[in-house]
Amino acid sequence: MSGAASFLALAGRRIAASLLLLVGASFLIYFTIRSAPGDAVDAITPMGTPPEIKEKLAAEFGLDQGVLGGYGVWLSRSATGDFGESLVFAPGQTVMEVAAPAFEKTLLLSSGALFATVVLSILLALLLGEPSARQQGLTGALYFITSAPGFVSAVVFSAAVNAGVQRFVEQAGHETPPWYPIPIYSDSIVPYFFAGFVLVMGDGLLMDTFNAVRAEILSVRGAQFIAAVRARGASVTPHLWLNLAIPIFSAFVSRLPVVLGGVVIVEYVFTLDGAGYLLLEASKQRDFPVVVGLSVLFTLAVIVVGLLSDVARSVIDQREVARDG
Amino acid sequence: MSKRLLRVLSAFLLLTTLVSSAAAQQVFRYPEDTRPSSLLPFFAEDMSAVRMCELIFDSLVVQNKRGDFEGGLAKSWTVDADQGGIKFVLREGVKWHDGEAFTAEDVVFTIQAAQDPKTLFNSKSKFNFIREVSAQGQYGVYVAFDRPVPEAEKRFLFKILPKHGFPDTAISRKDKFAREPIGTGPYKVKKGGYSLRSIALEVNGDYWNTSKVSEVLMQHTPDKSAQINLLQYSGGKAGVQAVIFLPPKNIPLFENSDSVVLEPYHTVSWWYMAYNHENKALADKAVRQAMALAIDRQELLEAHLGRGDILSGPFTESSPFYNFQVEPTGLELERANQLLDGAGWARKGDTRGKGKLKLDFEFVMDKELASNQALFLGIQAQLKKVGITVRPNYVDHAKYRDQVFTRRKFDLTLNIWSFEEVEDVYPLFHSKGVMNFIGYNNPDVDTMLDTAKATKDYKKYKEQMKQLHAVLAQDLPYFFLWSLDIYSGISKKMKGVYIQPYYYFSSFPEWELSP
Amino acid sequence: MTAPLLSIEDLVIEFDTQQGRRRVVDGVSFSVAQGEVLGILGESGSGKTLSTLSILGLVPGRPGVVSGHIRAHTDAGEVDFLAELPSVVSGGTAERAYQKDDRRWQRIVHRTMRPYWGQFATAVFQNPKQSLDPLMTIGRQLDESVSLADPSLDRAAVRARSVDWLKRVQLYDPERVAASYAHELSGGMCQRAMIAVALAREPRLLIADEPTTGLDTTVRAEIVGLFKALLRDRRRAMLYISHDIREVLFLADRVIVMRHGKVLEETSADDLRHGRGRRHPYTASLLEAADLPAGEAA
Amino acid sequence: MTVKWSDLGLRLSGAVVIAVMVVGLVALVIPYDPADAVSYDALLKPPSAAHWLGTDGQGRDVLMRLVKGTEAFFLPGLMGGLIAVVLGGLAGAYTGYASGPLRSALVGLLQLVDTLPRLVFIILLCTIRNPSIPLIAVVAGLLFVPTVATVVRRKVEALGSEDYILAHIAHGFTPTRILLHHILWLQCWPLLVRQAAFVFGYVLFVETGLSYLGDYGVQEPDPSWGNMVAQVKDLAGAGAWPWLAPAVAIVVTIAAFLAFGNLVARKGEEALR
Repeated sequence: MSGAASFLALAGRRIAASLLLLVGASFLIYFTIRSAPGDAVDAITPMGTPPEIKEKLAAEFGLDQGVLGGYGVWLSRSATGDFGESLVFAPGQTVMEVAAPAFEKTLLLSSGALFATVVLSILLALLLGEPSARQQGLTGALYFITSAPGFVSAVVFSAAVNAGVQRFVEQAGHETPPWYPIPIYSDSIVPYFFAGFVLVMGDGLLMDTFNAVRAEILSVRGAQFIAAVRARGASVTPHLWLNLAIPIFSAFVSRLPVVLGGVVIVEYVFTLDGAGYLLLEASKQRDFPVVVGLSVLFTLAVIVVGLLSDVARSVIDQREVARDG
Repeated sequence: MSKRLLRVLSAFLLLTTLVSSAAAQQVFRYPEDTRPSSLLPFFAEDMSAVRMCELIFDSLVVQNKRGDFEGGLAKSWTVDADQGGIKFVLREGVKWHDGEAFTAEDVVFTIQAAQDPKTLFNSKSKFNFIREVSAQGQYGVYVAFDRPVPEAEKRFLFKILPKHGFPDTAISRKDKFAREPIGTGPYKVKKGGYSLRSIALEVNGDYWNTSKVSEVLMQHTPDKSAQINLLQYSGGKAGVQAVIFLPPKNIPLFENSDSVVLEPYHTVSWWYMAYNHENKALADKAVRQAMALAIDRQELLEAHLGRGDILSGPFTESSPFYNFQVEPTGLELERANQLLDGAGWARKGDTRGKGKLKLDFEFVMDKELASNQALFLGIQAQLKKVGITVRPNYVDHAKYRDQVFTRRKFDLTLNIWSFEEVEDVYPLFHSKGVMNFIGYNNPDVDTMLDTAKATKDYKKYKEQMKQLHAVLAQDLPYFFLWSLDIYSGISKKMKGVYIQPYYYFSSFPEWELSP
Repeated sequence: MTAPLLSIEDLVIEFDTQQGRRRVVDGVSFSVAQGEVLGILGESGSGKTLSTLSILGLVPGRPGVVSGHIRAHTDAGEVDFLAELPSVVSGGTAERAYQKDDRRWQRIVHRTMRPYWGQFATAVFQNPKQSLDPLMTIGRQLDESVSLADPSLDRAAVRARSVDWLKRVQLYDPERVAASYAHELSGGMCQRAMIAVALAREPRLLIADEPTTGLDTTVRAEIVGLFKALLRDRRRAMLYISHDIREVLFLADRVIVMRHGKVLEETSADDLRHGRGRRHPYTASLLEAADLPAGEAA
Repeated sequence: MTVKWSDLGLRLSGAVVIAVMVVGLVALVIPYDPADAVSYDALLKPPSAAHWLGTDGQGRDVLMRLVKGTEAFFLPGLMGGLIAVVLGGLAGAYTGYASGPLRSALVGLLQLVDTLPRLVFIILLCTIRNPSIPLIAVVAGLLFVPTVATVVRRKVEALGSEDYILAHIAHGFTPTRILLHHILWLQCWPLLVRQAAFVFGYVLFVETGLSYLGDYGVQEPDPSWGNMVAQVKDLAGAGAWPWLAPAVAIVVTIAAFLAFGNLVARKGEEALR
């Protein structure tokens, strides 16, 4: 069958599936948070609030309908692009007003960090190819550095940086930088760099990615056609990267959800005002419109990246189209 | 540090200094554990919001450092002879942040809005005593009560809202005023200063009183260790000048610091361990007393909360109602055991029991109360010694309120009552009290509370409260724990610091930030 | 008879395995003249593939010891590939062999070999599908070889020559083939394409390592025929490695028979065909298996 | 005869893995009542002969809690790994081999799970049901099913066309047998091992992370490495040993497990090549 047609069909199917996916994910999250004991009203009304006030508030928050009914309403509304208003976290602001900017930051942070991780992994994989005294040593060290839980490395890291800067400022008489001391949220981009650094180093992400990338590189290097390319004196590089592009990209894609999860902790420690922070706070306060809205954004991001990888794959590798079509 | 490292670091520093916008001078930064839910005073449910509103809004009456009440927006006031009403004379020439003039209309509006049934907020009941409010000319307000009210001025600490800020008296918590408040206070929200986790205020140029610090920046920083970090290096541009509450464990860090002072302040709030009286075993007074005797409050206090006063009743020692005749009980394990044996609670293995009942309780805790866990662990260990088992159930804030306050699914819980000024314990212990979540029902206490409520003479009222104190200390609806000396960590750059125990920032205008 | 294009002198290759050191090529010597076709006959594991691949330095894994000489007459005059490999590679002791890391050895080999790859010698392997880059059209891979062989050409000319090559390996509708990927072609077609890619590089020596294995009989015949046709002009020499004596006899001028890493005998193809001269019993058995005249046994 | 370096790494990590297992098993039989361990006479004592790793904010012996803490995670961790690998392997094999609506449905389901913001989802679950490490382990395991499934699927798809698989089909093996035995078991085990090790580590990460974010992890007084490390929050300036020891333990354990899983897997892959 012709590549273009089948590719279009593929894309069509994928997009249809993605919509289903969104509905499914949003329902799952909606259901979970609505079935959590305690609701937005509890979150804001202290002891002794007269019950009638609580009831009126519940009605105002749309907590009076059941879970299914509530979801129905939510779905029909959000189909028109209206994801409702925040109840507790930022009363009166629409969910997207609050969520979109935060999510943008988080997406940049996590994809940036992940990208860095992948690049780093490639470099390391090229550097630490085969067993040898020195390289085994390095690999071992890497295992230890990257096996620290995210927040531990974050806490240790910030303590170290602060102490370091202080000492340095005393020694060199340099004026203190605007981002010091960390952790503090400031409009400066620097905290995001630190957060990114910790994301890359913490929670074994780097090691995991490194191993995956390394395995891919080795398998392609070992392939017969590479030997053939060598034998005819052509340069191996283009063939190598052409064949590595897809596996590496999918290594990126498959890890995005993990990183988007880990970002919650990092944002908490570095007090960044990203989606992770928002999600955590909002779910504590049972601000379900915000939580569900954000989750939709998360899902969307993962889906879109997934789509991209599929497109890339079917463009680069004709066999895929043949298989899926 | 090696030379090379130094060079690299300096390069990095220079770079980042260029990258990021230079921080403004004269900014007072402080971190908050929780994010202000709303800057609309009615809906300022959490303390972080209360503190913010204190900087943005004014009230008719304010409490000064010495604790007596003086004029805020009200220049003076006169209470009717029969204590049935009060007349305020307002300060003239006061301007709202948007330039409009402040008049009596605003005061009237505020009270009417608070009483509007469509305005839903928690402390609505605070306005119940007002029968009618009317403006008398531009700068006069008369407030009529539904019954005689002693020391009425004390009830006018609520913040005044601008009439022109709202379409009508029905105010919704979704009103954008909650993000773009208009007050008469010393500080106003900076342009674009309101963001997800930080709120920037700038000094209000035409404030009727002077205020020295030019900018205030609130930063939501849930991680205590981060707050400590920021105070430790408060020299840095991003450092903070104050941490509202320093956990005792971190205090040693600053005890002889050359950059930070420890500012103690005494809140009108006390800690308690609540018994659920609907639980058959806990309904037995002997059990409650035994527990009280088995728990070493002093030890817990010192280990986890630093300094404070051990209490014997539902008042702080600074309160006029505290009865010093009643001595707090100490640790008496034998007597505890005797009491339990006497009441027929026999040891079966680790846990005492009688018939089907066992002294095995669910201890529900609110995660938002940080020291909860540590305290529980101590209590659990101590109660085990007298054969009482307690199981932890550690839930987040929303779940806690639902489970404990609404559904009352708990045996024991640990919490704090905070009061703006003097304690009013009626709702806590009266069988019909709105805050009586422990199902406490004692006819004698009920009658005492009712009579006290009826008394007009403040002296008598005081006496009745003292008696109540004695009774409750015996009957133990709660196990009354302590009131704390709380410490703030304040940068030594701050001068003229005085902390108001409840509103915290009441005297902030006098604070000074030396460069 | 000019000096041989390539002469191998007592080549020894040993591998370090868990069981210790295995000698897989044991003092092999042979040579190939310009334009000559040398058939290397032997069952799998006889070391024939290794000894020839080592010519290209494409030996997989990491050998413990490589020693001997691989002399090549290149444009640059006579070179000994192994002489250029440092001592770590040839004749290291067991311990040193273990410490030696593969990447470094690979790098060294590649550095020494790169100038000779393609333009001196190149190879065609078995199972052709895997010899072609799955993500590149046949055309582009062919273009690579062509433009390497003659850098002066511009894109159009290159493509023209590529298509021409596809014609020469008797592929019908060469344009379509050029535009298609390996997975879209049959095994036979792939091998033809592969041969085109190899020859387009204009090497002086072509090493065909069991190029027909895994193809069905009719296709094998076609491929072998194709080789014959392509080499008729005698412009390049070929090492034809196979376990199929018929193929070898059909193509080769001279034949060497290998077993257990040793050369059993070396003889002219004609003698074998006509059963002239004395035969090593193993060779004889091979001939009988293919019911060809075995000649008198030694 | 010198030792291969990869073997050395394998032995070291293997030793740690075994050590953790042993400690975990020993912990099961050590009697420990957290309530008895509390002692207000020994708050935050630095390491000494009596308390090798010092005591924490409750005067409890850190070493003891470290040991008992092992019990808290290592079985659940393995369980999580197992769940991810078994379900993931089966799902991957099925989606890689089969076709039709059921496959598409399964793929959809996997994607659905994959798109959830993991940590937050776990947190929400932990507010509904009281957090316990088995819960966390199971959820973490389930959340990793898609990851494993995709890897396996690719492998299956790649192998599907290989001659010897075709040969097996020709030999009349049932597809199920070929999938489960020849492909999953014989071909995928290295990557399954690698994934299992990673998930095991992830469970530990999640538990520590949750404990830090506000005690969504194992609940005091029960010891877990997570809630021990989480003490870093309120111990600024009060001494590091109560959280440093478990932090180091976590790092070493996870490093060892990742390394072990990975080296074993690599050996397997070399064998397969």
